[in-house]
Amino acid sequence: MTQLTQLIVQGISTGAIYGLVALGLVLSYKATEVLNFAQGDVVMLSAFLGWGLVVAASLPFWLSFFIVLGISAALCFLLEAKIMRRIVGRPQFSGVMLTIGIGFMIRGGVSMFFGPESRSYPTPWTGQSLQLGGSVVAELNLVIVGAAMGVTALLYYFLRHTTLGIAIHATSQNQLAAYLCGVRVKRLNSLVWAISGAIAALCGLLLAPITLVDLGLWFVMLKALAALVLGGFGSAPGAVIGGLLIGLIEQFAGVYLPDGVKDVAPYLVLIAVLVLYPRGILGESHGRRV
Amino acid sequence: MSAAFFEVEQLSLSFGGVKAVRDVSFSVGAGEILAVIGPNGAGKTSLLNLITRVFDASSGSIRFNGHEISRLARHDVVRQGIARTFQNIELFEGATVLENLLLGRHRADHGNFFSQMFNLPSVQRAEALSRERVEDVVRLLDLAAFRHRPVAELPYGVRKVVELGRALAAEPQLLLLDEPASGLNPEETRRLAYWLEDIQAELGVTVVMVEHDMSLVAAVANRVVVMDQGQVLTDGTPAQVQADPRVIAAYLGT
Amino acid sequence: AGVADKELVLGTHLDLSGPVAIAMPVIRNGIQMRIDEANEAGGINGRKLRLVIEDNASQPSQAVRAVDKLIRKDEVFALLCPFGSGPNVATVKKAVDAGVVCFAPYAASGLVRQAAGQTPLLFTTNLNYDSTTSAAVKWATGNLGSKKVGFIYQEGPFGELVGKGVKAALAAKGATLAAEASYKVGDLDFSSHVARMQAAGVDLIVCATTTRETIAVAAEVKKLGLAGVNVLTASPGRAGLTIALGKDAMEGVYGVGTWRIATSDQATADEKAWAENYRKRFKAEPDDVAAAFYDYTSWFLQEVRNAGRDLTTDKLVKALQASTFKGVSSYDTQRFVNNHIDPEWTRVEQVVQGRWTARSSVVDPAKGAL
Amino acid sequence: MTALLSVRNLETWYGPVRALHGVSLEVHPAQIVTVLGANGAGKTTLLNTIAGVLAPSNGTVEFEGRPIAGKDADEVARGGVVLVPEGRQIFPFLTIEENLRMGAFARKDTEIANDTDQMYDWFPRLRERRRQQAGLLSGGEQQMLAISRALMGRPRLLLLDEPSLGLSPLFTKDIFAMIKRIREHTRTAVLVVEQNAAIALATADHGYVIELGRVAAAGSCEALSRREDIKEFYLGGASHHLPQGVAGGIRPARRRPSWN
Amino acid sequence: MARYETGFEDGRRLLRGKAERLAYGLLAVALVAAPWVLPAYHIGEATFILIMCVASLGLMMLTGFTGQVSLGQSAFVGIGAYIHTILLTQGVPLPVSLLLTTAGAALGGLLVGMPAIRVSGLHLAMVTMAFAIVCEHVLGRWKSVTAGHSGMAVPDPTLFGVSLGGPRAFYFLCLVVLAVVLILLVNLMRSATGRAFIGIRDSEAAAQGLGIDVARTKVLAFSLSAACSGLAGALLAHQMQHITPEAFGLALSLQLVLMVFIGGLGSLRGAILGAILIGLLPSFISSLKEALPARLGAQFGLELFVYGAVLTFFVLLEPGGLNARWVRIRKVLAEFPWVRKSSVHRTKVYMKSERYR
Ligand SMILES: Nc1ncnc2c1ncn2[C@@H]1O[C@H](COP(=O)(O)OP(=O)(O)OP(=O)(O)O)[C@@H](O)[C@H]1O
Ligand SMILES: Nc1ncnc2c1ncn2[C@@H]1O[C@H](COP(=O)(O)OP(=O)(O)OP(=O)(O)O)[C@@H](O)[C@H]1O
Ligand SMILES: CC(C)C[C@H](N)C(=O)O
Ligand SMILES: [Mg+2]
Ligand SMILES: [Mg+2]
Repeated sequence: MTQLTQLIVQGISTGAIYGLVALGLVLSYKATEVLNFAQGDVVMLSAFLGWGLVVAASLPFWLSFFIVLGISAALCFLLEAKIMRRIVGRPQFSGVMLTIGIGFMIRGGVSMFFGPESRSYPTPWTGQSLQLGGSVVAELNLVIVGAAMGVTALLYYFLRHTTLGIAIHATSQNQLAAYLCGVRVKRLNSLVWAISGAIAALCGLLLAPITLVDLGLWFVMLKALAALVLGGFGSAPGAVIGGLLIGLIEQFAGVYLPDGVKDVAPYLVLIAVLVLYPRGILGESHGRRV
Repeated sequence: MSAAFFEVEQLSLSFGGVKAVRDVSFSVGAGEILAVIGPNGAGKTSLLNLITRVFDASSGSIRFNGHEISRLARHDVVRQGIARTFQNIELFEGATVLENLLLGRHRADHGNFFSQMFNLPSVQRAEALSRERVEDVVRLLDLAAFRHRPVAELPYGVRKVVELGRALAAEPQLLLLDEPASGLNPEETRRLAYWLEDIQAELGVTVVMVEHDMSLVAAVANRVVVMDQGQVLTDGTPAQVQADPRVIAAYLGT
Repeated sequence: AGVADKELVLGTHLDLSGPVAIAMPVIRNGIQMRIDEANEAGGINGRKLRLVIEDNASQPSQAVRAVDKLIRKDEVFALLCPFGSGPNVATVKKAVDAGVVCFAPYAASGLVRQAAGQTPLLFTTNLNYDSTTSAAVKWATGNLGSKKVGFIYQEGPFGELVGKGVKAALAAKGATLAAEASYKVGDLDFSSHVARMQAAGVDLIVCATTTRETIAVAAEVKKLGLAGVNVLTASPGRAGLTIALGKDAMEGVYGVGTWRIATSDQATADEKAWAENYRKRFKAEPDDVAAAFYDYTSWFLQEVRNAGRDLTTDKLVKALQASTFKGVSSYDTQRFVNNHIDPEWTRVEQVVQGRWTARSSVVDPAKGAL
Repeated sequence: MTALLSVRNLETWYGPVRALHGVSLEVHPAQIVTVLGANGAGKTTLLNTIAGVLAPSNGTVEFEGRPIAGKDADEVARGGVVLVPEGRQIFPFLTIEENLRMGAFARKDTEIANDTDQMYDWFPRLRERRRQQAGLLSGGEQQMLAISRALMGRPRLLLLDEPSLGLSPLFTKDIFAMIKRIREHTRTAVLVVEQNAAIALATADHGYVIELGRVAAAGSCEALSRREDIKEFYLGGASHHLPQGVAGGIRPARRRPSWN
Repeated sequence: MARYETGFEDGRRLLRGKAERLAYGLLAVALVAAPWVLPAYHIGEATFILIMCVASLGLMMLTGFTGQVSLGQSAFVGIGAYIHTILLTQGVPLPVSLLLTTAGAALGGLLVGMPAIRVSGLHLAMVTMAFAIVCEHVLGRWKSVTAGHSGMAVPDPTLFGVSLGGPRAFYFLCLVVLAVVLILLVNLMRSATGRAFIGIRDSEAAAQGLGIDVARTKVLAFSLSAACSGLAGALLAHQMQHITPEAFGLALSLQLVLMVFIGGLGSLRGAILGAILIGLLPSFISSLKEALPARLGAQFGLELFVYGAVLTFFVLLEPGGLNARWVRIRKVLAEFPWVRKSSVHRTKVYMKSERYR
């Protein structure tokens, strides 16, 4: 029984991270229909920046926290404004190609600037854990779950119920028409990327204490992608549900299924779900009129 | 008129709560031009979509040349000899006009996969034949100037014509046109009228066309079916329906 | 090839951009330091040394191309300490077939040897992961009283080989593995692996892991407060770096030591000088892995010198086969027997107050204690 | 009276192709102006350039005395010039309601709800379907949505690119009646491109004829409607619209096969 | 360079005009002469590129012409490499094994394609990526057949008792395979099936309306591209001499997709240009490293950084891919003295949603 709750708790908290990274992807996808493959690298970069501020520059954690959020947001803002904007109107996959290239540059750049070694830094949550209904939970995990829920709720409200949120949907569906409605499309897109960058930074800062500050942090991207697709591209709650699902699948497959299945279980589920529901779990279904 | 060439009977279609087509029946004789008119949202496009199997009818039957076609696979409808155009223009944007027209002839025999790979003489002959047929269409529709232009950069009116050409290239017995004259000016509409007459007279093709331009309908249609709210309101010759007070109230206006 | 009048060209391929790039700086520093020293001393037999470093990204396919380039374009004389089991297994045959000496690949020695076929050109210095881990597990069952053993391993040759050792040790005692859990390079989360161990009720977790993963497993065990569960990491995880990063989480973890940690308190004068030198050169704390690769390079160069001015591959191979060596990181003098380092000195160590501390005597799994 | 919109010498290129060769025209406050022209004449290009969808490479566009040429479409729209583009650019996955809400995006006043109601009154079809995804509407319904979305922005100058495209004859008449009514109520000026020249000339005050990217004729609508060439090409012949049967009209000569 | 057609067949001709025949003739001579001119290392690199061309041509069929993005092509390359190696070790002769491998990979493509065509766009990219991950995992775990992560040694290619393992002989083997594949694909693309591919890419609705069996054609494209990839895998196995599952991971898939995109979607020439560019990048970077000051050249991550920078550069600079640039250059050359400065007039572009397809 405690084993079971332990697994669920653990699954939810890893899944929340996947979901959180996926939320960043949802945002940039929503506005610009670019699947930002560099998101994982921004996560990684933020973790390194966090290390730089907390350890190398000895700033207090919370100050560094907000600075990193700001830097990452600014970076993504510029990325959209200076680079992504140039490929507007090209096939959707160009965005993927471009962000892959940019991701490589970020990874290479971090490795050139900071060096490829792993490192770690203390956070208010390092090493704290508490008993919760008979199972042990790291405080950090609670923070992660809390952050994921909070960000999802905010985004959900923002995208569904504010005019600006609807404008984001509108912009991605028909950019020309959005311009004609007077939406400041360029500014809006950059803004959305900035938010998505801030979310990535949040992920990086929350992941670092669990996994070390490491170049390999970008790998979280693969799981986030799976979460994103599973939840149905471009749905904020879907991304989080997808993330949680993958987190839980990994935990349970890791313990109850034969060794090795765990690594592919999320992908097998992904394939199965998409073949059955080609638009993912919460994907909007839309016919096309001819 | 028994054993009609093309016949639709008690056809219905609904999307959730919206009944787009309700118990529609009509028939077309071989070589006729039938116009379908009606207010916006009356279900005309949906009707064409039913015939070309984009949607499954919730009930009713569609008979063509004596065959029931309402259960065929979507791509098999063409083999029966039915080709269509689309209201919102569905061209292959990445291809040239010529390629679009050749694609219209997809159902003609071009050899199997392997003989195509090895470009066997039979394939070469078939391709040359297709090109010849396509050139006939180019000549008919006066598209020679655009032959090698990518369709993406053509003006609206020309694109409409290319789409018509693509449907003709399939050498259909029944041609379904969805608002062929929309976006054309009167001069161009008149050209279209001539083409339709040629298509009917020289190629012997039967035409069912959805159209809002009454001048075109009046000029070429043998018969008119008027739809409203998914149902057939009335049918008759162009002159008859144009004089029908219900049609005037719902569709033509005064 | 590679031997010019004034220059000797050597090559290596490391993971400069792939998942194990973290571990590369110290390796490269170690090799480079020795080569620079030699060059500063005027070269060897009148030849300066030039080391060409290629990236293999831990990808066998990329390693193949890197080695192709080293052999055909740079025409290197030897491959010095190339990294990774996968890359080496994929490329070693190509190298030795081309008549290039492959010295001290950092990879599962047995597998590389198997891939190379019968050849005198391959010299392996990396202790076999299976025999060394096997010895350590035997020690643990005896001295720690471990009964149920679980195994967390990296998918790939390295993990498989460690697993072979663990199973062999258990089989000798008539036992089997209680649970095993694999991970892929790059995995971040080890909670399910440890949960699997917990579910199986193990009291010893053997890890075929490198730096980050070792720390993650140790931290997870700490977090769950699993009493009486010991963690034992195979040699790649037993490194100074692991403690430096893992800090408190690593306290109490056991490791399989395959070379001496030259920076310990009991360092000799030589070792202290080396450490000082390292600090000066790289402005970083010296590391045991760096020391090990410094040593291997040293050994290689020692025999290049012994082979004389008219250097040929044959001469070098003869010299190496007859050589003995003791460096800053070796427990004692070693030589090559059948081109593999001998004896395979190993000992079990434990992290105590942030330091790897000896727990067993130094043994050669094949022969017994030092 | 100064012009509300004045376009001078406008030149627009698509890559290497020049589509407008220096077009000049004017729209005065509360005036309805129509632009006629054959396929590919450059009418759409003209409207798109005015609205900022395309960038001109030469020439000026002034709206209420301020230059707007080369500005981005959103800025032009917020300045009070709203375009209903060719090919009904609606937001396919938003509901009809949300589409209308987007039309009023730049507005801050409290009249939005009223205006929405007004649109629903004019286009009852949209009210019926208001929670449905706009992409599923029929072609004509989408056209209604596009027009009403533009009206939601309360433009001072409305640019219409073939508003009657796909609309039933009844609705076409309604739309043009509506244009007149809106002009009466809000003094909104309208620049409308239309293939149905008869109704356009009957509604508008002033007209331009564009051929191959140049202004070929201009004048008051009455004057234009009287010109023989315009009757012939844009009004579909002198008296009857189309020949009845093959016998009527002059057939254009068939081209001989041509190779190039 | 106006071309005149004098018959219905002219539209399909591959080489038009003397100049073109001459150019391609020279190219062929150059390719045949290359191994005697180039140093051994470059022969190896050239061979690698030839192999990559075969694989990227396969992906071009699927992604460039049919519009189905696949991030799982590495799986088919891997499957091909393993089938071929296993067959060779069982003593199957080289040509037979190559054919069987191609057929096997095609079958694999068929089996994957049938469920995969239910999704499209980025969803398809993710499904195929998931498939590639699973496939790599299976290759690593199915030890009895694949020898797991230790990998398998690949026997030298021999044809009628003659070894083709030497750099020169193997170069020619790859050249011949590429030439055959290229000709077959060119033929296919200028006939009905090729047009159907393009039709499906541009409008499924219209394609269906013209009687193209969309599902069948998509699966066909899948299968065809898997066959090419499998064949490339067989050759790659020889090039690597020792195959392990990691060699056929996500990185390879990404490389292939990059080749196709950077080369220019929807053109066979693009696939080849892309393969050349991406194939040459690693050697370019390593020579760049030698040219840089030692401090910078020795930085960790430089390779990645430069790789990413080059990709970014090409994606940004060449919207139509290398092929488009090629076409433009050729046009300028053809019109030489009358060079016209075109496209100085920038047009605004707007994003078109691909969700509404
Ligand atoms: N996929 C769908 N889902 C929901 N409603 C639909 C769908 N397709 C069509 N409809 C509705 O069915 C009705 C009939 O549409 P249809 O396109 O057939 O009209 P139409 O007669 O062609 O009109 P128009 O003249 O404007 O083109 C419309 O009210 C439309 O909103
Ligand atoms: N995207 C484009 N690329 C290249 N040329 C274009 C493009 N769009 C339009 N053109 C060309 O510009 C010219 C003017 O086109 P435009 O669409 O403005 O005509 P139009 O008068 O609106 O015609 P229609 O009545 O058919 O809508 C045409 O010759 C057309 O071929
Ligand atoms: C040396 C260790 C870090 C493991 C390494 N990846 C190998 O394959 O051998
Ligand atoms: Mg319709
Ligand atoms: Mg137009």
